[in-house]
Amino acid sequence: MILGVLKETDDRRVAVVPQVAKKLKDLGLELMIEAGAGTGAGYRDADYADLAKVVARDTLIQQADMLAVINQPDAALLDHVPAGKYLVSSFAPFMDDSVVEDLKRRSLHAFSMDMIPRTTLAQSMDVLSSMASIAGYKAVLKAADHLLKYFPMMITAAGSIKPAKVLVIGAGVAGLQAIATARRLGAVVEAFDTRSAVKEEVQSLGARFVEVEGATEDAAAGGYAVAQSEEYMRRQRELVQERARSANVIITTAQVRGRKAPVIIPADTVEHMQPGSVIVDLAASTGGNCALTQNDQVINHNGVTIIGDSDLAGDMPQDASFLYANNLLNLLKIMIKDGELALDLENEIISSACITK
Amino acid sequence: MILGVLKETDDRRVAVVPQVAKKLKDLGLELMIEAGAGTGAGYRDADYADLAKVVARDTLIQQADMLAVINQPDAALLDHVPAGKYLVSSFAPFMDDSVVEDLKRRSLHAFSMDMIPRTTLAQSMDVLSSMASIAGYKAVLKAADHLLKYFPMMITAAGSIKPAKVLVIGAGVAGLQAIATARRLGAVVEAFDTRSAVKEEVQSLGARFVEVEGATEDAAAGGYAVAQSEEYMRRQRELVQERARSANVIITTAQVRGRKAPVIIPADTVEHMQPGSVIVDLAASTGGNCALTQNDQVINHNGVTIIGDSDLAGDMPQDASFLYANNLLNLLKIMIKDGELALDLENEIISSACITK
Amino acid sequence: MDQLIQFYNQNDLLIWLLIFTIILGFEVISKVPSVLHTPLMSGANAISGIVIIGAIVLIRQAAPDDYVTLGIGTLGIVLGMTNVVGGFAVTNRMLEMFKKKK
Amino acid sequence: MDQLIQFYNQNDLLIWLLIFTIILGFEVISKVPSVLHTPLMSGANAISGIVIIGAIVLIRQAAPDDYVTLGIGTLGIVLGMTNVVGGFAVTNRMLEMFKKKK
Amino acid sequence: MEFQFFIDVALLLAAIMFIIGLRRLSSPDTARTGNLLAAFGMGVAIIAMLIYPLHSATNNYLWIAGGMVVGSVIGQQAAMKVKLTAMPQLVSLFNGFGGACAVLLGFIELYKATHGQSQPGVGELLIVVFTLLVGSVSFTGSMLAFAKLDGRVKDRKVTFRNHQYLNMAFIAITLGMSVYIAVAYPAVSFGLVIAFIIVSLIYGFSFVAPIGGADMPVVISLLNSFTGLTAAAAGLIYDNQIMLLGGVFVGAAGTILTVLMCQAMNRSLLNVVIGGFGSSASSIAPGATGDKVARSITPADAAILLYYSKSVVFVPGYGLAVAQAQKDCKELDELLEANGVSVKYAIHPVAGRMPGHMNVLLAEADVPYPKLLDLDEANPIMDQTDVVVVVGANDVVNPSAIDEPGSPIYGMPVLEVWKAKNVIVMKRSLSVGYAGIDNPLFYHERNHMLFGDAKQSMQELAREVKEL
Amino acid sequence: MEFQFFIDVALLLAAIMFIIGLRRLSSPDTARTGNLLAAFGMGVAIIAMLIYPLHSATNNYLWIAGGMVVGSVIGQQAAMKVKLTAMPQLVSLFNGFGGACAVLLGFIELYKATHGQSQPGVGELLIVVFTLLVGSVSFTGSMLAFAKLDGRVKDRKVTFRNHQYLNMAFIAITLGMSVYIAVAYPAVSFGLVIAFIIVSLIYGFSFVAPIGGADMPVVISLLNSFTGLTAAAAGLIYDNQIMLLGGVFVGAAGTILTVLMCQAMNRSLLNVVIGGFGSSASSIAPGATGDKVARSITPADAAILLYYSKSVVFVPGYGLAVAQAQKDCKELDELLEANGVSVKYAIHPVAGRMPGHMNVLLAEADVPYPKLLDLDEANPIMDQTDVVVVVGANDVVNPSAIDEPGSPIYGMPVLEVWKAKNVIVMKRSLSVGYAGIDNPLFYHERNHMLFGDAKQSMQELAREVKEL
Ligand SMILES: NC(=O)c1ccc[n+]([C@@H]2O[C@H](COP(=O)([O-])OP(=O)(O)OC[C@H]3O[C@@H](n4cnc5c(N)ncnc54)[C@H](OP(=O)(O)O)[C@@H]3O)[C@@H](O)[C@H]2O)c1
Ligand SMILES: NC(=O)c1ccc[n+]([C@@H]2O[C@H](COP(=O)([O-])OP(=O)(O)OC[C@H]3O[C@@H](n4cnc5c(N)ncnc54)[C@H](OP(=O)(O)O)[C@@H]3O)[C@@H](O)[C@H]2O)c1
Ligand SMILES: NC(=O)c1ccc[n+]([C@@H]2O[C@H](COP(=O)([O-])OP(=O)(O)OC[C@H]3O[C@@H](n4cnc5c(N)ncnc54)[C@H](O)[C@@H]3O)[C@@H](O)[C@H]2O)c1
Ligand SMILES: NC(=O)c1ccc[n+]([C@@H]2O[C@H](COP(=O)([O-])OP(=O)(O)OC[C@H]3O[C@@H](n4cnc5c(N)ncnc54)[C@H](O)[C@@H]3O)[C@@H](O)[C@H]2O)c1
Repeated sequence: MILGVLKETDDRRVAVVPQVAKKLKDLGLELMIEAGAGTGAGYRDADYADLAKVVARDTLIQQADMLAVINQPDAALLDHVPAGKYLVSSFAPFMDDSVVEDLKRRSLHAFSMDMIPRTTLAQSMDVLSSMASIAGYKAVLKAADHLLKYFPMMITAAGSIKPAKVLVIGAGVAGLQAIATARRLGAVVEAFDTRSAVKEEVQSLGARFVEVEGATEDAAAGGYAVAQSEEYMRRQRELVQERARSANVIITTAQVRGRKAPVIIPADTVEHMQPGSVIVDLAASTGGNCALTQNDQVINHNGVTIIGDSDLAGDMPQDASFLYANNLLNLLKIMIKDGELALDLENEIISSACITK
Repeated sequence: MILGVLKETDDRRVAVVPQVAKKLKDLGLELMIEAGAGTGAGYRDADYADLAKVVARDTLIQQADMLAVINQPDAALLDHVPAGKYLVSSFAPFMDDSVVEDLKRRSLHAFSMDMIPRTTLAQSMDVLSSMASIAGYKAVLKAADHLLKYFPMMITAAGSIKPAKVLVIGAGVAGLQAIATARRLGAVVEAFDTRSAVKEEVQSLGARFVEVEGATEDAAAGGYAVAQSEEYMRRQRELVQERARSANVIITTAQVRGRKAPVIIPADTVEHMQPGSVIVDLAASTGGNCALTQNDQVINHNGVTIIGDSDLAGDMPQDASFLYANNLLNLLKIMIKDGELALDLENEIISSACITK
Repeated sequence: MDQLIQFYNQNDLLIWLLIFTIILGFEVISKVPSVLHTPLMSGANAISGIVIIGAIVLIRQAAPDDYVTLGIGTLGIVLGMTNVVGGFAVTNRMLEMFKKKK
Repeated sequence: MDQLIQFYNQNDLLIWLLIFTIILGFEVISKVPSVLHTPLMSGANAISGIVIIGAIVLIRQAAPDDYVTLGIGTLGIVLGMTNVVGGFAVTNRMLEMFKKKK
Repeated sequence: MEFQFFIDVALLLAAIMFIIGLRRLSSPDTARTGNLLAAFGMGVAIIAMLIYPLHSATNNYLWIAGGMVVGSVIGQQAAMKVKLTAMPQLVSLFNGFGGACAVLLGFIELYKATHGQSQPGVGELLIVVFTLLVGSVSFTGSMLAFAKLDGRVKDRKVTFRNHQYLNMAFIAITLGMSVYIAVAYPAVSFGLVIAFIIVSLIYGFSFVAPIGGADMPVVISLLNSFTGLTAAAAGLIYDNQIMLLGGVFVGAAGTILTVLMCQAMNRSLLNVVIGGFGSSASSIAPGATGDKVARSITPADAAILLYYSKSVVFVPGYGLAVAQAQKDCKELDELLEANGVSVKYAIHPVAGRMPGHMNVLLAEADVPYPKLLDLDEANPIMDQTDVVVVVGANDVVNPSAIDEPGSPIYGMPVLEVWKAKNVIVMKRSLSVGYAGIDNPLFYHERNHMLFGDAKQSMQELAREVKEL
Repeated sequence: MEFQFFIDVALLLAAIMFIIGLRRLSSPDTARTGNLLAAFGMGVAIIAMLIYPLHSATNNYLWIAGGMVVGSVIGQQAAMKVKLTAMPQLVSLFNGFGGACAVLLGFIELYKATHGQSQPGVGELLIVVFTLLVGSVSFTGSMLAFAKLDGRVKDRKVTFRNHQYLNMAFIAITLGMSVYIAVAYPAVSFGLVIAFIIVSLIYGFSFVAPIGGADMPVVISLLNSFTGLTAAAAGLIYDNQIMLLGGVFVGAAGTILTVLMCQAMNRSLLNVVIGGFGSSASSIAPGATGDKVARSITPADAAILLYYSKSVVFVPGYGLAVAQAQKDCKELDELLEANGVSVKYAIHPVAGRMPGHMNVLLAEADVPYPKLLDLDEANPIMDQTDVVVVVGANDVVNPSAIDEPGSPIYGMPVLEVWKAKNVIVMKRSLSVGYAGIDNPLFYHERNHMLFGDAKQSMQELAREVKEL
């Protein structure tokens, strides 16, 4: 079976890196990679030389049995792919389930990495986690770069500088990593989340948990946050507004799977913030947690910088590709036997990932 | 006496911030500030309202007795300034001493902040230190933002990531701050300097000191590095080359006061570096420590990003302005009595700073 | 009461000695890390095998044809000796893990 | 030699008692934090004032007109009593700083 | 004359050796030499008493020699062959022998007295009877303790309802008989003596019967101090100073030791002796269910285990983060390294609650990167590791992932800590981790649970290690 | 008969109280009650011996009462009035009194013997002579130790070259005279006795003379155990068990204590006794020059100072960074906070070698930001601070910046730590910092130098604080 790795559009990442290519070959797979696919991530075509055939895009699409691409393939690409092929990517069917029908119509077999359950066992294939982790780290670096101030406290001969106050909203994987990174840089960190279970996790990273009482919990949602009541949202907005006034940096990661992201920071909160502050909105692609967020843009509102970017992982393509490739490898390990597909649809991971079954 | 604060050109900093304006008034000074001077640094004109007259540039130049501006005033500005006025800025006479003649010709009295001795006593007025410190911090943030990898070590379900290796060349104020910041972010840090005295300082920050034996020392140079022999430079280049091959990030701060910066990283070293690596050259304005550095530009050479920027302090204008303003305040404290100039030319600090005496 | 006083007067040194011995017994065992509880117990147990001396004295003073005494005494020696030898030996084995490193 | 043996045989219990007392003295002082060295020394010093008992016995057995003995004995009592009372009192003052806080 | 003097001095020296020996036995560094010193003292005492000039000595050295050889061989063999885990029962057995020896001595005295061979006074008789009574309890009690420890007797089999009352009755009967024998003598028949001995022996069983198996070490220590007292009493019978003082000394030391052992278990002695089964549960791991028993370990024991090992691997988990114990862990690491123990950290990829969680913590504590091993580096060295310390980790060290195909985490690579020679798991209870599944590691034979908040446990470990 | 028995028992109890009292004195928690118990025991012993039925007792209670009242008042007053710092000399004085008491007892015995009032045997004479000799040394030795400690005598004034040989001669002479008196008796004149006493008294001075002032505590402890031995000897003279055992007990305990004190100073006893001045220098600050003397402090004393204070401020400097002692500093901080001490950090703007250097370090050690005070916050609270601990800082706490107009740093704001009630400066020597100028703080009257690497000193402080 031939696995083909496509070059991404508008993304420097690549689905397979040389270190992992070796292990894929050990699974019995043959590899093909589009020329220049890894360049943006710091992997030269030469690095793949002994491991994969480096070919042109069209050849690859025609010859490979299975195509690996990180970003959801657009219609233009799908139109090129012959029926019967396998696709591994993230299709986000929970946002728009028409994608499944479309794929079925095209007779393509699709595995969606973002449908892999968030269980302990599936951790090693969980691209949401590995990418969110990078995003959280990067969010803090971006914020620190845009902030007009120091993060750490500094008592110097030219005056004493207070540590930056960082507010993290949503303490999922990205949020926790943001907390850890901000703390590393010396900021005073507070965090919010609707799931009270994460309180302990937030504290385990040395940050303060800001509690809004009365959050709706739903253990059945498998760890994902559930939508909250109006009253709760109001009280939360109030508390956030109060905290935001003193925060120098706000990093928002609050998402509810399959829905628009909740708006937690309305425009007038932003107006109350000190000039020079920074908001990094990782939920930008699903509407943003801040009312003023423009997806994929950096705007300045009354001196407050608002960075709307949900794809920060793409900004650190080398490690991001390495982690993604490992996730892919681990998924393929349970799908492939001796170089051929051997799907066990009883397996919870495979049955979740395979959206066109 | 009226102190006038000009808006900088191409720089978001401002020489006086509201917190310090108050203290300047306590010295008996009257204050004037150019409209919009603080905006870029997060200080609105309104913030100065009770403390200074906010006026237009021309009015200010005419009415103020003493003008404070951070960056060296260009000829265009100097042409406007009436004779007999006092100027406080950084004139870098050690780089080009014609500036002194020029000022004298114009009958301007100039105090150069960068001529203040680097003694313990003068620390509180030492803008070189306060700005270099910011530059060191920012250099690491820039590097981390451009690096395609994580800084810290990460053992995750999607693979283990090694910590980034950071090499700091020149462990002066900026270099030390860079070391501290990189260590905070979890990198493995090594540092070079020709002054062996800083070895202990480097180690006191938890980094490894890479020693090149045989450095020329000159204690008489007042703490500044002296030019090194050719043989020494050759051996150093070799060692740097060897280290650079494994480094993910190089931050260079090596400067020799009054001369072109030594070239420590030649082009072929850069070519040996891993793709995705980053070089931040803080010595860019004096020619750069890396042969390929382009001042004030970010270039990509064979996958290696080279950032040439000697004014990183300007990138964090809020705190930079605050620190600069305090330095200025501390200098004026020894120059002003009851609101009027009272120069004690016996005072080492004043006599060094006053370049037109 | 008189008997008691008489007894004390006859044996005052012995009584002081006994009391000091008890205090010593208490003092000697103080702040023992709990890992040493078992070896210490075992060592103390071996010392309590001192009772064997009674059996020795008994036999040494028995008539050579007093087989009851000799037999029982010898049994006593066997038991006591097992206690003493086994006790110290097993303690020693327990303590092998504390051998100094290096 | 014979004298020694005789002495031992007459005083064996006393000798055991003395030896056990010495061991007790050693045992009792072990692992003392160095801050307690001075108070401990001071307390031990006060106890060594027990020598005053000698002076008491001396006076109690002196003839009422034996002024040499009485005078010297009384001086001894003054000295000894100073040692005892002063010793314990000063130890107590030293130890005041160890009063439990709170 | 001179000869006897030297022997007297030798006996004094033997006594001093006992004292110093036991003293040294109470600290790990000197324990071995202490034991040897005490043993040497015992040798001196025995030899001294073998050659001591006794009046009317017929010596009968052959009998003595025979007995000594047989006893030595038995003791030596038993001590050498016993498994490490069976040592406590062996000590109990030995102690019973000591008690039995005293019983025989007392028996002989009463035999002689009731057969007209001697006419002891009330005082002497009281001493003899005391020897018999306490010796008997020590003997049969130790035997039962041995059987219980060895698993030969199940607790419930030997206990009656309201066993305390039975024991009280025994106390009353034996004491009554003791006094009667002493006072009524010479109007005492040999049969009564036999009856007294039998009742005393039964009381010994009955005394130990209601005490739970887990409390046996305390009981053995108590019985050991009983044996010491009988030796002292026998010393009075034979007017023998070293027996008297040695016995009293061991009696006192044994009593304090018993109290210390109770304290270490957070119990009172009374509670142990009459408490019976109810309380014995407390020494078994909290939450132990069914057949599986998780053994717990005290910080002191864990510290020794760590201190005397060559290589230690810490396995941090989410609990380390919750307890914020990273710096304390580093401190313990440094202490161990300073004592020549090599210390590493094995980081499981999903330990904690976010990718790299453990890295963040350990970087905060300044653990050098080369000490961190990932899964692939750690597993191969597990079997050469002396002690693995699992600090607040659970799912990532769960053997079900490897050998329980039905488990929700079956197939996930985990840190195979159970391959190490010893495992210590630090957590607050036996409760589950994130994945919500039980962890068979806790019940593994080489595992010890160190219960408590990880930060506190770490600090206690450090304190104990410093004391070694 | 009965009466005497009760007194005997009381004496036994007194002896036990001495033992337990001293035992409790060796641990901080129980020390006070231990002292009281020992004092109570002493009271019991004295009262018992006051009423003990003695044969041919004339009692002379008035004399006794008078002496006791006078002695009590003196002792009590002296103990209450003495300054805390002068306590060691007072102990020395008291010890000397005890020795003198023994000398008087011995003198009386020899007075009687040489005036035909008694005919003691050789053994008794040896004991008396021993009492006299050792008591004399203890008496005059303690007096000299007192004078040295009190600063009344300068070391050099009382020492000769090769003083050891002089002392050896003294030993030979006094021993010779002792034996002669015992053996030649009754051919011994009262004059010889007087001469013997005088020589012994001089020997006492000479014994202590070469020992440096800093070693005096050890010497006092040694002399104290001498006094114990004389008490024991006196117990033999008067055939008094409690004196004998009490004296022996204190003698043994004092000896061990002396050894422990030497160990704590890393010296051997021999080294102290014959070492003389050579070694005493080690306890004086290295680098002290001219008139200025920097007082050094031991970690133990520094720990007490910290433990019993209400507020502590750490002043970190470049030395903290060099020693990488930030985490140890945080640990000490936590220990102190746990004991109710409020701890802050005063950060000077130019401390270290780069702006914010101290912030970096303290953030690494996770010191919460609110604990950090900058110059403007710290200086106003200095005078309410009990102890300021300067950790490897120098220039930033240099008072010359304020009161020495010629100084290169004159005019720089510094942390005015000398305003605090106590200052402890931790550094390795008295050498200068970055600015290369001398620091008068080191010689300030309220300052104590704790010499050594900051990391090690911090760890020692933490260890000592834990022991309190
Ligand atoms: N790494 C990731 O990205 C990530 C993200 C989300 C979830 N997860 C999941 O989290 C789990 C991680 O495994 P793990 O072994 O690290 O943790 P775990 O399985 O959740 O176990 C943690 C253990 O720590 C103990 N603990 C908690 N607080 C403690 C304290 N103060 N002192 C001592 N012990 C304490 C708890 O036991 P007691 O209550 O008995 O003390 C608990 O059993 C995996 O199942 C993983 O899939 C990982
Ligand atoms: N903050 C900045 O940006 C900056 C930059 C450059 C220079 N400076 C200058 O550096 C100075 C800073 O003042 P400071 O008080 O922090 O430092 P300092 O005056 O340089 O004194 C540091 C002291 O630490 C002691 N020390 C060194 N290693 C030690 C160790 N391992 N353990 C214990 N003590 C140790 C040294 O004394 P021993 O040798 O006796 O131990 C030394 O006297 C100022 O003069 C300042 O102007 C500051
Ligand atoms: N089993 C494993 O090992 C494993 C690994 C990774 C993640 N997970 C779990 O998966 C789940 C999802 O993680 P994720 O990072 O993808 O989450 P996510 O990106 O879906 O959401 C981010 C966070 O935002 C929070 N949030 C949602 N609405 C909010 C609101 N209105 N206000 C404040 N916060 C709000 C959520 O509670 C969540 O913590 C988590 O429970 C995580 O623990 C498990
Ligand atoms: N007294 C004070 O409190 C105080 C405060 C700040 C700085 N200073 C001193 O001022 C001096 C200058 O500091 P700076 O940061 O402005 O220095 P700088 O910017 O002039 O130089 C930066 C560093 O580069 C090093 N360097 C020069 N040539 C090199 C080469 N070829 N290879 C490697 N390294 C080379 C120098 O040694 C120096 O450490 C330092 O000695 C510093 O300690 C003193």
